[in-house]
Amino acid sequence: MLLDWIAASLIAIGAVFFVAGTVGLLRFPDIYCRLHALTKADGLGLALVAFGVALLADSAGEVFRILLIWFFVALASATCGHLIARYARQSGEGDAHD
Amino acid sequence: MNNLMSLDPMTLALFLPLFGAMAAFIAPRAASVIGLATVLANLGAVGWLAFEIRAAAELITPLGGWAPPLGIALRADGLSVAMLALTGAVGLLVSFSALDALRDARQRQYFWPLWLLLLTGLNGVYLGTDIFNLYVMIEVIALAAVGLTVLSGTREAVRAGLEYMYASILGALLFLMGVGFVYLQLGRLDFAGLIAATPSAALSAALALMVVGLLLKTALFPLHFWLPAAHANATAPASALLSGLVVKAALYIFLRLSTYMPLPDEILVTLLGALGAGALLWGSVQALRAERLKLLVAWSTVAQIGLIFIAFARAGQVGLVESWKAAALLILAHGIAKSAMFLAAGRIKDEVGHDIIRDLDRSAIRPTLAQFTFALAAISLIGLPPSLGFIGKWSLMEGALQAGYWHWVVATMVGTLLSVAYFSRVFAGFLRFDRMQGALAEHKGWALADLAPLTLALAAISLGLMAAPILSFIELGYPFGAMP
Amino acid sequence: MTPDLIYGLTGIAVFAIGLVGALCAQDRLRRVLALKLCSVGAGFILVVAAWREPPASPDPVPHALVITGIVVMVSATAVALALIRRLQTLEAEADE
Amino acid sequence: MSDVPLLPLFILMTSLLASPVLFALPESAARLRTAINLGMAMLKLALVAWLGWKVGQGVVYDLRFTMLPGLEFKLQADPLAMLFISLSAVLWLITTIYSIGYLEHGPHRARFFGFFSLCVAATVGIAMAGNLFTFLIFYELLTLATYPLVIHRGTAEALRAGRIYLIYTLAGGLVLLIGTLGLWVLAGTTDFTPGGVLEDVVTEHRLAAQILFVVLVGALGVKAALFPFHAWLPIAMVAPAPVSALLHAVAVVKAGAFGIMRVVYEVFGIETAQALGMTAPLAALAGITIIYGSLKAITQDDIKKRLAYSTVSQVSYITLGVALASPIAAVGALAHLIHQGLMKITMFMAAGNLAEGLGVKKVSQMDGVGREMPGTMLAFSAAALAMIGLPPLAGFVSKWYLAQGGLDAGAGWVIALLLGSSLLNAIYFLPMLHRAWFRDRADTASGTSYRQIGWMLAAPPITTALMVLAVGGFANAPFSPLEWTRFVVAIEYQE
Amino acid sequence: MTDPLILFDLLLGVSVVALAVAVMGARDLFAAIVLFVIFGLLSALAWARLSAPDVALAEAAIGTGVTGALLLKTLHHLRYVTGQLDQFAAPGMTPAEPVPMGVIAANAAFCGLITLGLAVAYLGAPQGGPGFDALVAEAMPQSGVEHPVTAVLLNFRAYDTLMEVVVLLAAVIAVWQIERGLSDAPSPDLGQVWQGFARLALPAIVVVGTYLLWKGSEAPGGAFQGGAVLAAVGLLLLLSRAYVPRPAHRGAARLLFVLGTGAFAAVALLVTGGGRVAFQYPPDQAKTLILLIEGLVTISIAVTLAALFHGREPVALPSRRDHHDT
Amino acid sequence: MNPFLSVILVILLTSVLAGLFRVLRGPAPAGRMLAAQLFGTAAVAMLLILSRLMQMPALLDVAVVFALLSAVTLVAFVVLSARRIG
Amino acid sequence: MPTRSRDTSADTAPARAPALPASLPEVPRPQPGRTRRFFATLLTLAVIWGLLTEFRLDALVFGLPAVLAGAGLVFVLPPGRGWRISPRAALVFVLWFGVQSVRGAVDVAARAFSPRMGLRPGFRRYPLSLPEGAARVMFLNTITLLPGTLSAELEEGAVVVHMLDTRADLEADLGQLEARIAALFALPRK
Repeated sequence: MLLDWIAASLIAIGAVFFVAGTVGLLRFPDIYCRLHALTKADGLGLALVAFGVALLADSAGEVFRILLIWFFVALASATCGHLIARYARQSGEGDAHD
Repeated sequence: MNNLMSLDPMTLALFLPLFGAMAAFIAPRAASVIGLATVLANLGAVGWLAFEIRAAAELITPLGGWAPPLGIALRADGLSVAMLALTGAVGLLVSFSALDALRDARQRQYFWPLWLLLLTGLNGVYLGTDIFNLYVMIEVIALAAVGLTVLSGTREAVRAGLEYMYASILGALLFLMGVGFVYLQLGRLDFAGLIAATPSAALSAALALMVVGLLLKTALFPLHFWLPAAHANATAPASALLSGLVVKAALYIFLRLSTYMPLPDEILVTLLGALGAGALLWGSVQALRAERLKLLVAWSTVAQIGLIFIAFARAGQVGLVESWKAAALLILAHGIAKSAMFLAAGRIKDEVGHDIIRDLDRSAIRPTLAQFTFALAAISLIGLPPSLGFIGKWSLMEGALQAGYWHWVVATMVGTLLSVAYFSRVFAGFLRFDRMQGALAEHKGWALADLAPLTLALAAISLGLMAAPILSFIELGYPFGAMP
Repeated sequence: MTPDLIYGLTGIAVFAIGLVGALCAQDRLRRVLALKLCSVGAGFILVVAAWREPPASPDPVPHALVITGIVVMVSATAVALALIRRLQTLEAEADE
Repeated sequence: MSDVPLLPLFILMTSLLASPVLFALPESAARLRTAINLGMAMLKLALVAWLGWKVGQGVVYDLRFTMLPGLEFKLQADPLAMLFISLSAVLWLITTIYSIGYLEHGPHRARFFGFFSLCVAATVGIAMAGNLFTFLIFYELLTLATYPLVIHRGTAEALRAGRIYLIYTLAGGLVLLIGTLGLWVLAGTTDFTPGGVLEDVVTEHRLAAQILFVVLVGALGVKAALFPFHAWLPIAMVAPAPVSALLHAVAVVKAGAFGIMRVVYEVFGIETAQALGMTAPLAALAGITIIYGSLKAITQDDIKKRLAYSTVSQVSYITLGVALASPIAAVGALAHLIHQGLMKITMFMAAGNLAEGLGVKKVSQMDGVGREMPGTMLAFSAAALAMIGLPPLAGFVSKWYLAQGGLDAGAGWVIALLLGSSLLNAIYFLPMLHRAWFRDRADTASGTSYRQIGWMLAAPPITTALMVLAVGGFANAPFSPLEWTRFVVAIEYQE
Repeated sequence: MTDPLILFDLLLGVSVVALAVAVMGARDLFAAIVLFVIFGLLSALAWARLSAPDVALAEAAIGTGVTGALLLKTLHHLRYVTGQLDQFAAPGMTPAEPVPMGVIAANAAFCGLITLGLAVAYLGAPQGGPGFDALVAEAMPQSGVEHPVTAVLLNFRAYDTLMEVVVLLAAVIAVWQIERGLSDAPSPDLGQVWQGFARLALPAIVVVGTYLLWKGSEAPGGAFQGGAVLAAVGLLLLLSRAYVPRPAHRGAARLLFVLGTGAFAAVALLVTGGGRVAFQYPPDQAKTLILLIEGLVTISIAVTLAALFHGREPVALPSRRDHHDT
Repeated sequence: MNPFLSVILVILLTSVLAGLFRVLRGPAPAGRMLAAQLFGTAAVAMLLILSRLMQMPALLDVAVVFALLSAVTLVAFVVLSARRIG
Repeated sequence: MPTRSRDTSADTAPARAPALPASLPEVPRPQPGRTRRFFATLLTLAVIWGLLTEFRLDALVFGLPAVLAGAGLVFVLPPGRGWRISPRAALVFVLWFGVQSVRGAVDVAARAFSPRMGLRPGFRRYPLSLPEGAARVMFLNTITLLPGTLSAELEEGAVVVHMLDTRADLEADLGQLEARIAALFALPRK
């Protein structure tokens, strides 16, 4: 029961971070700042959701898969953030404010 | 351990071309040999099947041992064997002519695997009993056919191939959506389930979707937009396969479907006929205006498909029990004659160096036999006696008269006259020599490459004499052994 | 109101949008997208046909069919896109 | 049954099989081609003679092949067929000889003789067709085989003529197809049966039967050049002379007339046709065509065109004789089928010789040609006089019977018509004879002096002219066309 | 109170439709492609919601992997050929003139009409209606596998599946045939960060793809899902030019394309005999045979999908590249 | 628990849909790819929750695939677009 | 697969424009550690496989080839350097990293929600001191997860960092990170 509560809170906080990421995506002025929002806020949001769900998991296998998911999402998000930023700098797209 | 004799010819007709295609793809240098051997073997399998069908009227193989509706069965009856035989025989002759027509090594290398895959798909359609399976099959056909369309690699061919691709995929997807609705309503996909079904809104929607999809694939006016360019710009053997065989697959499915799921309303049947009449007129008019020989031939396909749909429509909804025979005869006749015609047109283009109708004349005497072949094929397509086309047209008009549908008779007549008009443009070109420059060379017009199209054209004419046995053959086991 | 109803209607709408797009779109690439929408729409209908109220497990056959449909569609897309690329190249060469 | 039941098929095959062989021969193999042509023509003549003998003995030949359930391909050799076959067999031989002479140095001989053979095969098929369906098959084949002959010269004019010809005749063929279908639907058979097959039907479906009559006769009327479907015939004159000869005397026009005969006698039956009230309008139409053709002929300067309009006029005698519904008129009609063929072929071959030998193509150029080419012109004159109806020549015999038939049928106007027609014939033929024999050859600047023509050109018209004299003079001899005609009429009128 | 999950369904349904509209309506082609990829993600979610994890897996693997990359590649090619690369926007090959409202309205009306018609038909159909549930359940014990979808794919309707692989084969042959003569534009180095990611992720993807394949016999997963995931490895290798196809690889590639189809067809044919028909695996060997087929088919699918992305058959590269490679 | 998770799902989906705005706005392609990335991450989160909610561990595998393959489209984008820079 | 060691930046240099400044010029050199890394990867993958399949033996039919193939990618991908991790440092690092990434997320979330956002974005260069290879990649990736920083590009011996607020003390933050990563990889600190 306690576990459920902890999981629920983790998931809820995770959702808040997702919302924050979206808000950042919409509000921040340029692509680099938005990248900050995405990589950090969404990354943490997913991590919280993942841990929350992992707490509720039925088997160790599931937990392992959830961890795997988290690990790769985090890795991919950092890598992709870097790639996009690099691309934006090289293409000059990052200079375009909108 | 494996007793090969327990193989049945239907399975063989499916797997032979498939293995052939794979072998031809892996070994491009030997592709021609593999291809020819496969096509011959396929014809053998079809012959065997025909032999069995004559005795048994229908054969069913539940693949995997799972009976429908869970599994998929292969089923052959007279009609499907006739279509298989058409495919096999026309395919063999086109294959022969491909040996000569495809001079580019690259074209040869890709022609064979694509054509054999196409053959697999066609055989699969004719043996299929499951509508989802038919969907997959028409996709196999579509991809292989598009590959063949763009074999020449010219800009026009690729552009036409792309249009063809769009139409093919869209047609297939409409069909798939229809399959979805059938499943929603019936929870099964085999033909037997369709026959047993009681009409409902979902089934009507399914039928509408599938029919529109098939009409698109078979290029019935006004959904024909993709056909002329695709068929006119492909290399000759590919054109022959596309016009002679590929279009027939969708027609065949339509024929099967419309007997298993009768169109719910007479008006719809009439509408189909009206579209057919429109195709007949529009295709003919375009053929009259076409500047290039192959384009003319392609437009004539549009017109002829219209005729086949008039045949579908001519006896009305109930009368389909009878009128499918006229349609089937016309399908067979068109398949043979049109492939002969495309091959001949290809030969003429090869020898003369162009296929502008206005500039055709006797100055190029070499493709005499090809021109003769073209004329013979045209006779069958116009529907002059005793060709198979004539027999088909005869049974169409006979049925229409009996049902009192004068309008279909008139439409057919107008179409026939127009076909005379547009084909005579070509004949006149073949025979004129007033603008000839230089002396006529002694003709060497008997190239081996003309043999295949000539055989086809002669078959198109002379099979008319065999119409009675053909008719009694295609009635074998139709459908599921009893008339609905 | 059940999921199958919602997604069934969704599928139909997607299919219709794709259909209209395939018929009306001018751009070659977009027509491919439209066709893909159609295929997804048809997939929805099949998956919905398989759906059963939760304790019951869904009908596996339509799932298999949709998977087949997806693979078929990706093949068709690849060919269509290859054609588009080739055609554009040929047209560009002709323009030069 | 006879000892050789397939005899009709053999006759058909002589020319049908000759055709592909002729196509396949190289252009240069002139001798071999000539040998095949003549050999086959003679073989056929012999077979026809044999067949005629057998048929005269009352042997019935009946070959059937089922094409569709209930629908048969049927060949039969009845006396009516024999009449037409004999004509075509005899004239094929003669025309072949003439063609060889005419064309042996021109281009595309293989093609020409191939289609020529095919054309004759079609004619034989038309003659022996045992039902309307089979008739239709050969009728269409005839169209296709003659088309390349018409446009043989390959000029723009020839192509135009060919197109008009093709459209007329194929449209006619199509209407015939409809008619055949209609008959099939109405009567359940398309067999040619003396007395007709529609007797039981007409009471119930009178209107349908009337429409059917119009459709069938109209369709056949295209080839028979019945007014107003005659326009193609004068245009088709661009064809080489032997082709014109064949078209007018044996094949196309005759096929139409023969078809009308079959339809009136053996599909409807003369009594049924009469009962339907269709014969009188047909007779009237024939009468109009006779006068119209003659009037048009007068105004033509081109020899072949004048002859063509003359054909339009003369062929309708046959239709007239059929439509009068009198056995005596029928004898005239059938006899005219033969007689007109002989007369017209003579004239066309003669005209061809004039063009070949002297370059004369117009009536106005004919001054004094009789002295340059006496043989040819004698033949021409004999045929022309026969055509006018000078007794006892061939034309007179048929006109005589037609007039008698007219009286017999109570149609007195026929006498006037025939007299008027003969007068018109005289008006357009006699000036030609006058110019040829009684005027001096003009010294034309064009300098068309006489060029020697070979015997292959010279002999055929003379031969046929002799036949014209013979069939008139010995009209009552056994096995003369007239006698045979009486035999046929007895069958058709079921006497 | 309604289940909030229905709210989620509704929202998802609406957004799927909205995305479809956006894909068609987006002025910019690049946007349309991105939207389409997102559309794919959302449909996968919807399928997950409809208890169709197999389908969701397939859509996820193929939709997010191959399709997006393929579309982007084509768009890039078009822009490259038409010299539009220096613009950010990708208005498409036809100039993007503003579409008249009338046309939009007509399209929308047409679209609405079709939807309405089909919806009426759909609502008339039995909901959660008849199906194969019972038949499948009955036949499962003889199928050789525990997961029904896999049983359907590889046993009950194996014929369809074989033909589906044939479609793939046809596609790759057609694509090799269609594309020719073009050499790839040079591609950039993705940098160390990417390399680090690739070293970790690519082997993991291989393992996960195979895991999906293995799992297919008893749970959602299978050859197609596995193959599509493995194909992503190929795609990434090709994109980062860690693997560059050479003419010498053609033969091997052909063999790999054919491998799955060939093995599948051969097994289907070889099991006949003794009264058995094609595809009728002997029950005691069914599992082995299915696993064999699945394994080989997976390899073929992976290689074929990667080849479909790559496009033309391997050709000799311009000498400049060879120089760099040495 | 379940209604709670459903609400979370709705929130996540709504948030993701709001991100769509970015894609539509453009005009630069990188911004659009960004939104696609957001979608990928959020979809993984939603799948995790759904797998819990529907008691369907198989959905975790779907999430694994999403997580692993989310980079593919982006890499394709970066590689292909970068060609123009070079 | 030929063990061909390539200079990746030179390899893909386009003709039309200067090469992308991607990494420090790297001299191709033989990689004696490859076989070792192959086995290391093999082992890791085997563990992953085992965990995924719950160590079922029958899964090895597919597992063995999969793990071998996955590990085989070592020979296909551009070679990296060998590295090792100090286990004790790793634990510390994970904890630290967790806290930092939460901080980073909270920071960015707060900015997103705050009406004024308080952004002053800009780029800063930070000279790299970590050697090439895993450590440097780790460093670059981790930068992105730290509060307010994002690794944007590598330039000659330096990383270009994007900052939400250029007023922050970049050197201090990254210096600390560098130190921790050096410890993690058991590198001698310069």
